[in-house]
Amino acid sequence: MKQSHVFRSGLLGLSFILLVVALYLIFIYVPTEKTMGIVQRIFYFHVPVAWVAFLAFFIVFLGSILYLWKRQSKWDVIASSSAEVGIVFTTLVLITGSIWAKPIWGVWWTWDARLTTSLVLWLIYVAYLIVRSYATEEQRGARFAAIVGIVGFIDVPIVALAITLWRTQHPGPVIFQGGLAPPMLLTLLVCLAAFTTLYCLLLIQRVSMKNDEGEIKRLKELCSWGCD
Amino acid sequence: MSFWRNVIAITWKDALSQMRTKELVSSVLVFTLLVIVIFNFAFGASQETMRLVAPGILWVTFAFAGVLSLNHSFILEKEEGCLEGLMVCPISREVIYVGKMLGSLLFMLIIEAIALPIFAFLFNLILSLQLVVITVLTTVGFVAVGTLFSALAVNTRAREMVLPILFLPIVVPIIICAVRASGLALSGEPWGSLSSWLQIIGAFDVIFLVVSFLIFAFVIEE
Amino acid sequence: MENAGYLFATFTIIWALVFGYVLLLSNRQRRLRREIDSLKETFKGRGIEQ
Amino acid sequence: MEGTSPASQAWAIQVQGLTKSFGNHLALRGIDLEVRQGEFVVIFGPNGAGKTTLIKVLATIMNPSSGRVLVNGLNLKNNAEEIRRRIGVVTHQTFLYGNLTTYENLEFYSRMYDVPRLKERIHEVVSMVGMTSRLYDRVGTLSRGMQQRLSIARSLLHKPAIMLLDEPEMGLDQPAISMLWKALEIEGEGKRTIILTTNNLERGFELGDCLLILDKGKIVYQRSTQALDLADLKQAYQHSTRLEHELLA
Repeated sequence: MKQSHVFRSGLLGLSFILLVVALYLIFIYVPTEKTMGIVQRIFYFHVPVAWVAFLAFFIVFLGSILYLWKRQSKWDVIASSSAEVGIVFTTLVLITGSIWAKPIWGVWWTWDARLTTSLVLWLIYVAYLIVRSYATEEQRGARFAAIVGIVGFIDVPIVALAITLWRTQHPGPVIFQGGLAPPMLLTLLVCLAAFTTLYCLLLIQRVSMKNDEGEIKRLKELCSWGCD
Repeated sequence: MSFWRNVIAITWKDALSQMRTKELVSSVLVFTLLVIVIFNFAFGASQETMRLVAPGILWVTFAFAGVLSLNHSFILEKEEGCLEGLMVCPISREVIYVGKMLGSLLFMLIIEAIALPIFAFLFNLILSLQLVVITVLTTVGFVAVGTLFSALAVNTRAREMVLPILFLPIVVPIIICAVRASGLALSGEPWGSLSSWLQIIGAFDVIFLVVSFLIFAFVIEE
Repeated sequence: MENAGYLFATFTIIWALVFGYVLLLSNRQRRLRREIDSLKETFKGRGIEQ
Repeated sequence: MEGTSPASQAWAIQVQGLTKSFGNHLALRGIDLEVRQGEFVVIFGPNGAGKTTLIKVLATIMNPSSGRVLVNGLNLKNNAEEIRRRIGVVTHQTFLYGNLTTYENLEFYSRMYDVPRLKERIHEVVSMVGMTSRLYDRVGTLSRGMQQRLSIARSLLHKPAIMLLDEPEMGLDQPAISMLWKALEIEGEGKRTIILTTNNLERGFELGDCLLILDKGKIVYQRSTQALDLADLKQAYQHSTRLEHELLA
């Protein structure tokens, strides 16, 4: 108990430091990109957030497989927590993507391949949570959600492929010309690290909450069973 | 080959039972027709716009008709606890999946075989072999995931709602491919230009047949 | 610098959402903890072993 | 018949330390049970005691969370299909398709069980439950009692050695109930193993060789019928249910 608390505080400190450094890098250190101007700095948020969303759904996938295999509720707790965090981050991807699209392409929403894929992902994982809440029993809900977690993740590359192929028929605006300059890469990497730590922190927080919820259920159950 | 004997028995039983549910056959067909007509009003009736939106209308129709019939597939098994009856039979869970999947496939293909000519007639389009191939391939993809999710949705509250919520986002890629490929087919493009779309649909079919086959037991077994 | 507003908006929204989420979580966490404590109190009162 | 030693042949069902949990809820908490071949075991218990869960585990519909289940010496874990071949299940749900006729339903299940000479067998079981005249009627049009009789016919198609009956009398009329027991008798020739769950103490006492009371997922009472009279059983049953009421209060 004590140890996990220390670990969590450490993680909190680390993510705080990384986020402050990231802010510095984004606003002061990194040079402005020529064609898109200052808006391009959204990139340093947009990409790490998207990466975290993807990572979160990968964890859902792993947790789902392990849950179906081992039938230990801890895997389900991890998977469902990760799905929730993943949805929050996918929402951020959609919002930052839209804000980026407005000055660059003049519209809030464009059926750009990556944005559209994110939208479909968002829908899949919202379905994941809906299935769980609509199940008649908790354990059944966990099992069903695990099925969706597996099928949904396997679907992701096919969705991306189909949407990319669909959009390339109407060539969209190019996001980047040429590679990333070293300072840009550095900024991106720091941002990636910052958001990944933030993800870990949120996941741990969410998992411990679910464990508390489970503990409450267990205590209440005990209460109704009496002593035996 | 008792695997296939049992599969065929389930498929046959399903097809028979679904066809005997007159409300289902008629409601799916009327629904299909209604969607086509309503879209016609929505997009105006000019020959040119119709050409443009026809493939989209076709696949929206088939996707929703698919949801209707897939939903029914497991409601049938739920009514008198029949799914448990199947589960105490000396067959593997995979037999149940394949049997139910083929049953739904058969049913949907029959519906599509009726709807496609009506569609072609109303939109002044010519049916080609290409369109038939696209339809069959996409329908296989629909029932591959649809059967899995239907078995799942039937055990939830608000089961009629859960299936579309699950099913539609997952089949987005093949709907995109089917719409594109049908568009190309209707404007008389050769097979070559369809191939990349057909490949994605084919890959989707294979992947989800295998995955669903492997995890189906987890859906029905407590 | 004409588009700085968009950049600013992005930051505000990201931080607002992340902090909102964290706040929501910690609030719920606190409530859960309180509930656990009160349940454990009841058990102690009744002398039931956990 | 691999792995079946002569010693285990005498046991139709052996259950050791069986538990089944649904999340935090323990439906079965350590069941130990041995049923001899040809024995008639009756399981009583208040609602929610875990009777149906136990039957579902034995019927291979549900997987146990822990513990060992042997049917005819075969482990449930790796021989589920072989075990399913040997058991027949009747519950208050009929497992029959309302859209199909009597014959079509039975034909379908015969195919599933690879019943040899299925036409004759279907006629046999249908006449056993007195439904020959309804062979080509849709099952959905038949009365509840008739459907239940058909369900019994369905469960006997493959001549199972073990019958699992989960409250089969629920919602049945008197003729259907007597038909049920007659059909089981004719087919059984006195050596079929039967496990029955019911709430009807008198009926269970009359039928069973061995009586169990299941309460909160545990066997709290186990006697053979010779060793007790009905009053004893009633007292034991009331005791277990009263205990529950006291706890709830």
